[in-house]
Formats: sequence, C-alpha cells, structure tokens
Amino acid sequence: MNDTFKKGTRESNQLLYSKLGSIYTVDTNLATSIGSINLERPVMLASGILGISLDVFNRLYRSGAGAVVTKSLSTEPWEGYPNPTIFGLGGGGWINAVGLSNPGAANFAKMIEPNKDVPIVVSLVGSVPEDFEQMVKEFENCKVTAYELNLSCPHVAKVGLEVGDDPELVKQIVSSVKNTTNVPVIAKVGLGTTHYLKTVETAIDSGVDAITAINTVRAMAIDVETQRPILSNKFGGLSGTPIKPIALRCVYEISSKFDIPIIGCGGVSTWEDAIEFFLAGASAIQLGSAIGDNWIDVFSQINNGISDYMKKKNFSTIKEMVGLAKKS
Amino acid sequence: MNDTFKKGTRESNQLLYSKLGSIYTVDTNLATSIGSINLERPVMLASGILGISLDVFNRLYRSGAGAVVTKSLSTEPWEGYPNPTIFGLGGGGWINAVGLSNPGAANFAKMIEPNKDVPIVVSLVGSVPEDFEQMVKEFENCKVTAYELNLSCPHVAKVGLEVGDDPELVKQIVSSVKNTTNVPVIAKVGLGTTHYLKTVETAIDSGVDAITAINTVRAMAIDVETQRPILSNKFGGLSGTPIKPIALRCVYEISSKFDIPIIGCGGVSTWEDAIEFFLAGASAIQLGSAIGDNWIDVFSQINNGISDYMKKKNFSTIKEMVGLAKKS
Amino acid sequence: MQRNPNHTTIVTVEKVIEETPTVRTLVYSDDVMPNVLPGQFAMVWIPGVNELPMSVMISQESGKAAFTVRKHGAASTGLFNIQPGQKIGIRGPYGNSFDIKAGKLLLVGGGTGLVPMMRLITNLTPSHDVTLLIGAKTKDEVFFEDLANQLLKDNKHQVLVSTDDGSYGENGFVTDLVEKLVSENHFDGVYVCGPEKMMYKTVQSAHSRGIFVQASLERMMKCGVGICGSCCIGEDLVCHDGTIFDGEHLSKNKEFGYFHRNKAGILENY
Amino acid sequence: MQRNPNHTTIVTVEKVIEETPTVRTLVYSDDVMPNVLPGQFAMVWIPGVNELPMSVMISQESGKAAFTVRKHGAASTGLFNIQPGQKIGIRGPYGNSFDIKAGKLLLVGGGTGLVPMMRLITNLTPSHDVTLLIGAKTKDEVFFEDLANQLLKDNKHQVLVSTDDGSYGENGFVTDLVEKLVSENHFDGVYVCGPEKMMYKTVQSAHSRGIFVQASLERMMKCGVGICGSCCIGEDLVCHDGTIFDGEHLSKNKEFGYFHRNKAGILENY
Ligand SMILES: Cc1cc2nc3c(=O)[nH]c(=O)nc-3n(C[C@H](O)[C@H](O)[C@H](O)COP(=O)(O)OP(=O)(O)OC[C@H]3O[C@@H](n4cnc5c(N)ncnc54)[C@H](O)[C@@H]3O)c2cc1C
Ligand SMILES: Cc1cc2nc3c(=O)[nH]c(=O)nc-3n(C[C@H](O)[C@H](O)[C@H](O)COP(=O)(O)OP(=O)(O)OC[C@H]3O[C@@H](n4cnc5c(N)ncnc54)[C@H](O)[C@@H]3O)c2cc1C
Ligand SMILES: Cc1cc2nc3c(=O)[nH]c(=O)nc-3n(C[C@H](O)[C@H](O)[C@H](O)COP(=O)(O)O)c2cc1C
Ligand SMILES: Cc1cc2nc3c(=O)[nH]c(=O)nc-3n(C[C@H](O)[C@H](O)[C@H](O)COP(=O)(O)O)c2cc1C
Ligand code: FES
Ligand code: FES
Repeated sequence: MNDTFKKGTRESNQLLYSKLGSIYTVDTNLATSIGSINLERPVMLASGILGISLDVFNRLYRSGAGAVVTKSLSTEPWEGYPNPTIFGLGGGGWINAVGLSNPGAANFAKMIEPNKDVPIVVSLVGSVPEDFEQMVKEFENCKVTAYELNLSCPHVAKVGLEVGDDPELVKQIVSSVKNTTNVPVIAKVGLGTTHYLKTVETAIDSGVDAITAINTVRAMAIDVETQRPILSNKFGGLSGTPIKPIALRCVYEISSKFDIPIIGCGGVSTWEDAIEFFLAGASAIQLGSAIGDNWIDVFSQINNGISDYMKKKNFSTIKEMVGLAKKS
Repeated sequence: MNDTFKKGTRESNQLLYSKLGSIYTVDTNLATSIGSINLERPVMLASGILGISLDVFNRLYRSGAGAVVTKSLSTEPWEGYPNPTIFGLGGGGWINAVGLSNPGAANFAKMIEPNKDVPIVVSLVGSVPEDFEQMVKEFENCKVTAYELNLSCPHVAKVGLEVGDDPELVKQIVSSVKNTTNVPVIAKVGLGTTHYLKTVETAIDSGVDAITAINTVRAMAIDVETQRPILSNKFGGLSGTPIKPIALRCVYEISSKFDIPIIGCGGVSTWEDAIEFFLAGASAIQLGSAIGDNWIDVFSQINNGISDYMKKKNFSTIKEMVGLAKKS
Repeated sequence: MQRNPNHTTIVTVEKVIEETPTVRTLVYSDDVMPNVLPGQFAMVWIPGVNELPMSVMISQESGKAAFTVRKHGAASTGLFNIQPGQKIGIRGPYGNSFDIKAGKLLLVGGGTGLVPMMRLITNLTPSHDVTLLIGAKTKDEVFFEDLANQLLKDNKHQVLVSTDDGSYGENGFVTDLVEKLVSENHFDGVYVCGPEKMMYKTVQSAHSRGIFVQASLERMMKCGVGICGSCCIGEDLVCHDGTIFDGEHLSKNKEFGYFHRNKAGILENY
Repeated sequence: MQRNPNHTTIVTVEKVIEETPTVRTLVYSDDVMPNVLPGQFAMVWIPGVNELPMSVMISQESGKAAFTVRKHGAASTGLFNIQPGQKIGIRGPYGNSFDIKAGKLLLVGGGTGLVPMMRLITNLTPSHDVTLLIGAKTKDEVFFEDLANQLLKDNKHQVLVSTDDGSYGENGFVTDLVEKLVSENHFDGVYVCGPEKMMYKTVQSAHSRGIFVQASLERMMKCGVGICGSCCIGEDLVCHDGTIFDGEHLSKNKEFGYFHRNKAGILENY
C-alpha cells in the first residue's frame, strides 16, 4: 500500500526544479567510445523511451545519460496503436506495442535544431532505402551524434523486423545511409525470424559503424478475466529484466564473431547489469524499461555503481573491461 | 533470512511419507486431450525436470501432474556438462546448461518398463532419423503415452535447435518416427535461428500429432566479480517467468496459423498462466522451472486454480477455453 | 502480495450514475482505488475499445471508487456506455497529489476537472474555509454541485457555479470569477483542474498575486508510468512529475496554456 | 533486499587450515552461511573448474563460515587448491536439518561427513550427553577430534575414534563400534554422515532397535534446488527432501545403501 501511494507525496516543485538544474558528475573517467562515437558516460537512453522532446533530452542528459536515442522516426508522422499500448508484468518486465508513434523526421529535426549540448542519436525506421535517405537529409542542420537504424521492431508490419529479417534490404538500407551521411551509423538488431547474426553480418559488410543489440522480443499477455489479449495490437515487445540474459548472450555472440563496436541493450537496470554487458563485449549500454521502475535516477545510480566498481577493481577506463569475459 | 532457513525446518518424514501416498483429486473435470492423447489433468511436467526415475514420476503423478515428460534421451548415455549447470536469476527465472545428461534410451526404457499408471511422454533427442527410430524401438515394451521430439535445445551442438533449424532434417525425423510407431508424436519447438513457424509447418506437414512450444531461450549470465560466464558451458537456456510472454505469443501464433493441438510450455507458475495458455490455444501446458520456486505443490495449486476458475466462469471442460482469446 | 500497479486489475462496474446527458459516474468495488490521494489517476481499460487516463472519483460507499466520464470521442464514449455488470480494467494509481494548505482555499473545477476537487474536499479538515467554483458551458452541464455542498456541510463554505451562457449561476467564464475572487479576497491556496486555458488563467490570476496555486494537467497519456514520453510538457512528464504542478513551476513552462502534443507527439496549439 | 539463494555470491577465502594431507578447511566471511542449520549445504563454485555440493562448516570466528574439503577428483582438488585471497562462489543454503532429540545422543561421522556433525554439536544444549564417533581409514586421516572435544567441553561427552587399520583409537570399522554402543547403551537419537555403507549400517543398527536415527545423504547434485532430478533416491530428491532422512523413511527405500546414480543418471552399485 505504502509504495503505491508514496509517489503521491512528490518533492516540492521548487526542489524538483533545482535538482534538474544540476548536472550529473562523477569523479572517475566514465568516457567510452563506440567506434568513432565518443561519449562522456556509457549509459544511453534507449529508443522510444521518453524520447519526443528536446527539453526532456536535456533533462536526461543532465541526469547522467551519456547520450539519448530518439524515438524511431518515420518519413511521415505516425499516431501509433490505440491504447492499451503498454503493460507492466511486474519484476521489471514490460510489454509494449506503442506502434512507433512519432512526429515524423521533419518535425522532429526542426525540434532538435537548437540542440548544442546533448549527444543525440537519431533512430530511424522505414521500409525502403529511400525512406532512410530522405530522413537523414532532414537532419542536415542538426547536431546528430549517430543514426541508429531500427531493423528490429517486433510488432509493426512492413518496418522493423520485417526489414531486419531481409538481408538484401538491410544491405541496401545500410549502404544508402552510409552514402548519404558521414555521421556514424548504428544498426539495431533483435531476435527476428531469421538468424540475427546474419543481419549483423550483412550490416557490417555494408559498412555499418556499430551494432545495438537487442530490441524487444515479440510477446503477448492475455487477460484471463475478459479472455482477450491486453494490448490493442495483441502482440507487443517484451523488454526489461526478463530479456537481459538473452540480450547479454547476443552481445557475447556478436563480439565473439565480429570485430565491431557494440551497444548492449535489454533489461539493464543495475550497475551489475551494465558491467555484465561490458564484460560480454559492449562498449556502452542503453536502457529504457528500468526508467519505468526506478525513474530517471537510474542513470546516476548506474554511473555511480560503475564508477565504484572500476575503483574497486582498478579499471581506469571502460575499454579495459570490454569483452573480458571472453578471455576466461 | 527467515525464508532461507524455513526450508530447513522440514515436515517430519512420517508426514512427508503419508502425503506422498495420497493421490491428488479435484471435483471438477480437468480432463483434456491433445489430439488423440487423453489426459486426466492438463498440467504436465516438462522435459528435463526431475525426470530420470520412475519413482519420482509416480510421485509427481500422485501430486497432480497430468503426465510427465522424461528427460530428453539419446541413443547413448550422456554425462552432460560439468557444473555449474544451473543458475537462478531470482523472480522465477533460471538459466540452465545441463547439457542433456541422460542415461540413454535403452537404460531408461528398462527402468520405466514396470510403469502401469503414469502417463509418460518420452522425450528424444538425436541428430539423424536413425537415432530416433532406434530409440523408439527400445520402448516397444513400455507404456508410452507419446513421444516428444526435442528439436529445440538451445545449448547442445548437433542436436536440438541445430536439428530444429534444418527443415529437411525435421521432415526426415518426424516422418521416420511416424513410420516406426503408432504412438502419438509431438514436436517440441523453440526460438532458433530460423523461423520457428517454419519448423512447426514442416513438422505438421510431416505428420506430427501435436506441438509443444516452447523450449528454453538461449541466454547467458556473467559474474561481475570474477568476470567470467557462470555456466560451464557459457551459454544456457532461459526458462521460467521471463519467457512466459514469449511462449504465450508463440502458442497464439501457432494456433492462429495451424490446426494442430498445442502444448504450451514456458514460465507457467500460476493458474492464471495456465489459463492464458489455454486461451491462446493450448490444450495442455507443461512446466518445469516453477518447481524450483514452488516445489511440486505447484501441480495441485495450478489444478485447483484452474478448477476454481472453471466453476466461476462456467466452463465445464478445458476444451471450451482453448483459443478463446483469438475470438476477441 | 502487494498488487502490481502496472498490471491491469479487472473490476466490475456496479452502478452507473447519470450526472448530465453527457457525463456519467461508474462505481466499482476495489481495494486500492478508494484510498488514492487527491489528484491521482488510473489508466482505465475498456476491453476491445481503448485505455484512457481517468481521475479516480470518490464513492460515498466504503470500499468503492468511481470514474466520472464525459462522452467525447470513441474511447470516452466506450467508457460512458459501460453498463452495470460489465468489466473494465484499471491500473495505477499514478501521479502525485495536491499539497493542501491550511486556511482559506479556492477550488476551481471545469467539467470532469471537478473529479479531483471532490476527492480533495474529502481530504480537508473542518477548519478549512472553502470556496468551490464550478464552471460549465450551460445549465445542463452542471453537476456535482449538490455533492460538493453535502461533502462540505461541516465546513465554512460556498459553492458557486458560473455558466458561459448565463443559463445558471453566474454569467460568464469561470476564470473571470476567479480573477474577481482572488483580487477581492485573501486565499491560502488555489487548486484548479479543467480545460487548459481555464487552468492557465487561474494560475496567472493567483500566481501573479503571490498566492499558492496548483493545477492538475492533462496530456496525451499512453503508459502513465513515465516510459513512453507522450505526456511531456517542456521537460516534465505529466504522468510522473505531475499531474499536479504549482504556479511557480508552471510560470516557467513554455508549453503550459499554449501547446499540447497529439498522438504522434506533434506540438499543437490549444 | 534478501539475498537470492540461487544466485551465486562471491566470497574470498581468507584462511586455509590443513586438517590432514588430503583435507583442508577454507574459511570465508559471509552474511548467510555462518547461520545455517546443521545439515544444510551450499553449492560451491570454483570458477573455471566446477561447482560442488559442500556441507557448510562452522567457523569459530563470528561472521565466518567454512568448507572442509577432501581432495579427490578434479573438482574437489580444485577447491582444495584454493589459496587465501582467491574467490569462490556460493549459493544456498539448501536442504533440511537434523531434528535434535533431548537426552543421550550418538553422532557418527566418517571423513568429511564430520562437517555436519560439528555444526550439529554447536546447536546442542549443555544438558545433552554426547558420544561422537569418528571413523577413518588410518591415523593420518583423523581430524576434528580436538575441535569436537573443545566444542563439547561443557557437555557430558566422549569422542571416540576408530581406524580401519587400527593405527589410532579403536581398531576396525566405525559401524562395528556403533553396533556395540547401541546394543549396550540407551540413546535418544543417532545422527550419521559419511560413506553410504557406513550410514546404511548405522541406520540399521539403530532403527532395528527402535532408536530414532537420521542420516545425511549424498547424491550427485547439479542444481541443488529440486529441478534437475540428478540427486534422486527412490522417489525422494536428496537436495530438496533431504539431505537428512530418518531411519523409518530410509528403511522403505530400495536404493539407500545399494545404489546411486552417476552423472548420466544411471543406477550404479555402491
Ligand atoms: C490525468 C488525466 C485525468 C483525466 N481524468 C478524466 C476524468 O476524470 N474524466 C474524463 O471524462 N476525462 C478525463 N481525462 C480525459 C480523458 O482521458 C480523455 O482525454 C477524454 O475522455 C477524451 O477521450 P476520447 O477518447 O473521447 O477522445 P478522442 O476523441 O479519442 O480524442 C480527443 C482528444 O482527447 C485526448 N485524448 C485521447 N486519448 C487520450 C489519452 N490516452 N490520454 C490523454 N488524452 C487523450 C486527446 O487530446 C485527443 O486528441 C483525463 C485525462 C488525463 C490526462
Ligand atoms: C550434500 C553434500 C554435501 C557434501 N559435503 C562435502 C563436504 O563437506 N566435503 C567434501 O569434501 N565433500 C562433500 N561432498 C562430496 C562432494 O560434493 C564431491 O562429491 C566430492 O568432493 C567428490 O568430488 P570430485 O569432483 O572430486 O569427484 P569426481 O572425481 O569428479 O567424481 C567422483 C564422484 O564424486 C561424486 N560427485 C562429483 N560431482 C558431484 C556433485 N556435483 N554432487 C555430488 N557428487 C558428486 C560422484 O559420485 C562422482 O562420481 C558433499 C556432497 C553432497 C551431496
Ligand atoms: C515503450 C517502448 C517504446 C519503444 N520504442 C522503440 C522505438 O521506437 N525504436 C526502437 O528501436 N526501440 C524501441 N523500443 C525498444 C527499446 O529501445 C529497447 O531496445 C528495449 O526496450 C530493451 O531495452 P530495455 O529492456 O532497457 O527497455 C521501445 C521500448 C519500449 C518499452
Ligand atoms: C534444468 C532443465 C533441464 C531441461 N532439460 C530439457 C530436456 O532435456 N529436453 C527438453 O526438451 N527440454 C528441457 N528443458 C526445457 C524445459 O522442458 C522447458 O521447455 C523450459 O524449461 C520452459 O519451461 P519452464 O519455464 O516451465 O521451465 C530443460 C529445462 C531446465 C530448466
Ligand atoms: S504517459 Fe507515458 S511518459 Fe507519461
Ligand atoms: S540436485 Fe537437482 S534435483 Fe537435486
């Protein structure tokens, strides 16, 4: 009972405001690089989470996020699916079918144009290479740290996994984006209907600069009282703690097989999780669902935990940890 | 602290013994059928769980299991992987890489020969059709309720998913087992590197009588203190509550696409979970990991819950519930 | 085990009260919702239709809570049409709650924005001196006036209604009444919920005079838990940082009173 | 948050005590293991080597616990070779514990089967009259004799050692000594841990005379939590239903004393 209602007793707005004003700092070197992408801190906001406003990006950055990934953007605005779009399983697990709702690349680009401070990774979703090319051009006047190609949304037809599962399309999309921009390009992969390592291989062969693994895993929940699927889209993507062991495995497999910078994503909610991903071969991590359980304080909590761990274990850079578990 | 030590204060052995003597009963009709396989109760023991002795099968049956699936058997005895072979994630999640240790089909057949009461489903694993044919012959003198072909173990090379991911091999194996025996044959599928629905389709086309979905999902855990993978095999299979939403989705997808009896498996630990699987299209369910958290009382708990639900909702048979969520 | 607030709980609507031709109150029994704090909301699932954020309405029967819904688009109409015996799903409670000041309070509610005010009233003490303003377009749309008088019977209080067309109570916009009251009287706290322009003007009237004021904001909500971002206003997430913000904070917000985001997340003018 | 007993916790071995040329005690600090019940065990991970079930040994320093390991195959040798400062992983505690009867007790331990006896002793009261039998092949392999005498200093007690070769203490098998003692004396409870044949004979000697007896069994263990089935004996799972069973129950078991299962699960003769 208590927990449910604690949320109600919020900090006074004054306090909230002053807290937001301060910038997260830590006394160790948390800098990392994902290929040519250099970040001050290794914990990034995953795509689709709180990701539609520059003001919020600023807030997250000040709270400790090393970079923010935008909601996946399409050429046109999308409303997404009707509610219910998200369902909490408890224990850190979530299923969502937001349906890639987003204001469209052009609107979004206009909104983030004033950005100077925040490392923003622009996530893009589309069905053909032309979609991606067109969107990248929209961002010509923006400070974009990298593009992340969402090849792995498990619950929206014609984009996401339907693209990621088609090697020929992956090749075309990655190549065309690489030809359109000098900004680093990341491919985000997930468990689809073809072997995700094939998708990774194709993306690498086509010149991608880094891999984010993984997206949500296709899943569902049914309400036993009303005997219907809960999400309006029936199927959604499983995220949060349940998928962490799967995501970790993928990072380990990718880093064992390919020489490519990796961003680990899936179920990170503690500093131990982050370290596990580094040890498996990730140079940085992304998180989303943990915010639903621990709010945005999770960024400073994880950064602090990593920092303490590095001190205790005498690591002076994140890099030193990357892939260590493969040596044993 | 209390919980950890409660296990220590066990029931007196006398009590334990008398409890085991009694047979689980319930006052509703929990009978179900999976094609031509008729079971008194819909909750089965999943393969690999407590599954190496006839005495234990008897005990589980008396505790409420509708049927027990044996450990996956191979033509020769296998020791499996060295420890650590299992790791508890907490919250009902487990990762295991037992490595299909088993006494071999011949030894096992001899052991279960005396069985009269327990519906035993014999799980088989192998690399070529001949392996399966040979093993089925070993069981000619045993009461076997069905064979379950394990096409989906995610962490043992040359068998399991390496077989399930190869449609041609699936076809040969299913066809040859179907030609060797009149006992119903179930194919157990999981998330591999090819689309599992393809495997299902191939198995159905080759004459399989039912599908069990799903097996564990390939995963891993790394210890941050020693910086090494915990399981001796590094990779293992994720089971328990984390995979339930994924398993449920698979059952729903299979039942939406094919007209084949389905056994739902993956993360069932409560009666609500079981009902969700029925509503998604499963005629029965299997469980394993829940035993690690709730012990074998989980069978009676779930049966009782299903029974109460059926009374409340006026269902007189399990069948009436099967697939209901697809109608909404 | 504590109930997981993010896991939909199914409840059965037991009673439907017709408040106006377009507003109904749906009463149901539940363990959690009868005790939420004033201002908290739930995500309400209308199976097969949609899921909407709804302030948790009080019920005068113990162990029960309610939703008071105005029939509008498809989703709210779906909820409006729920009959006794039908099931809906709820998750929450979400959001923060009003900071209740001692002394003389002004409560301002427009339409279903009255819902949090009713719960706020039940959290007051007899020493509070309460003025409740009810704003409505026309006489037919006035509701909760009797309820409010009844709930406030042990307090020094007045309940004033204003209608835009003057068909009942004061003639004109409720915000004009607010401006008049705060300029002529001392208040220790002002609380407002209703259409954004109404909240904006009320906050301006009070905050410019240094009066403590809080408004309960509405934005497009998908998750309700601070994940999806759809409810953002400036750098705040209404579902998580709010829904209640005070005048000081709102006065620095560039979007309050002017913009909201649509389902695609595009800024639109009010 | 309570520690998850199934999640490996890493501890550092702080001290290694040489008990015999082939037996060592490894002491470590921990929150949970110092307080387990007598008979409970842990799964002990030797990183890069293996994971083994080990009875949790007492430590006389507070906040510490230990494992006493006999060097045997690759896994136990790996543990045996751990040096102070090195890390091992532990999960548990698992298993049930001895039911301690009042009065005159006979404790019988062979080799590392003495480990649960040491913890059992620390759970006795001064009113207990204790006879501890230590069985060993030869003089070199005797350990814990001094420790036991010290732990029992406030009790009426005797610690008797028997060696198979007569090189120390009584000459002959410890089970012969058990048979002699139970036939000549009254005991309220008999507790045994050690090689299966030793336990089998001890249980027979006591149970056939109607004396309450409990044995702590060993079987191949993979999971330790009642999932994998590798530790089954008849219809019991040693890790979950035991490791401690009493004479009444064991007398009905067809495998006790005769068969155990190997890593593949095949029944083998002892
Ligand atoms: C915290 C909160 C509490 C609320 N409490 C109440 C209440 O007690 N009673 C009541 O009648 N209404 C309440 N609302 C408003 C309600 O959620 C709906 O916005 C309103 O009923 C219109 O829904 P519709 O489906 O009919 O609109 P539609 O015709 O579908 O859409 C019209 C507009 O309604 C808004 N809307 C639609 N869906 C949502 C949504 N998921 N979240 C926010 N806005 C949405 C959008 O601005 C949309 O453009 C509350 C809103 C919020 C955010
Ligand atoms: C509950 C319990 C408590 C124990 N407590 C202690 C203790 O305090 N001190 C001690 O020295 N030993 C103890 N053992 C025995 C220990 O776990 C090992 O069995 C023994 O050390 C031999 O291991 P090994 O690797 O050297 O043997 P190996 O050479 O690998 O194998 C020899 C035999 O040892 C047994 N064995 C190997 N691995 C296991 C395993 N995972 N589980 C059970 N048996 C196994 C098998 O019978 C195997 O055939 C205990 C065993 C159990 C079940
Ligand atoms: C509500 C929600 C919306 C999401 N939207 C997107 C998206 O637009 N694009 C994308 O690539 N991933 C999206 N994801 C997936 C996340 O970026 C991330 O890959 C996944 O949630 C796993 O990380 P987590 O366990 O930390 O949440 C979304 C996830 C959630 C929960
Ligand atoms: C320890 C362990 C051993 C298993 N061994 C097998 C096996 O031999 N054959 C098989 O088909 N599945 C095996 N599985 C998978 C289970 O049968 C089941 O598909 C999976 O655990 C999901 O169900 P659960 O979540 O209820 O455990 C094993 C699972 C566990 C946890
Ligand atoms: S409604 Fe999703 S963040 Fe507020
Ligand atoms: S060791 Fe696995 S069931 Fe006992």
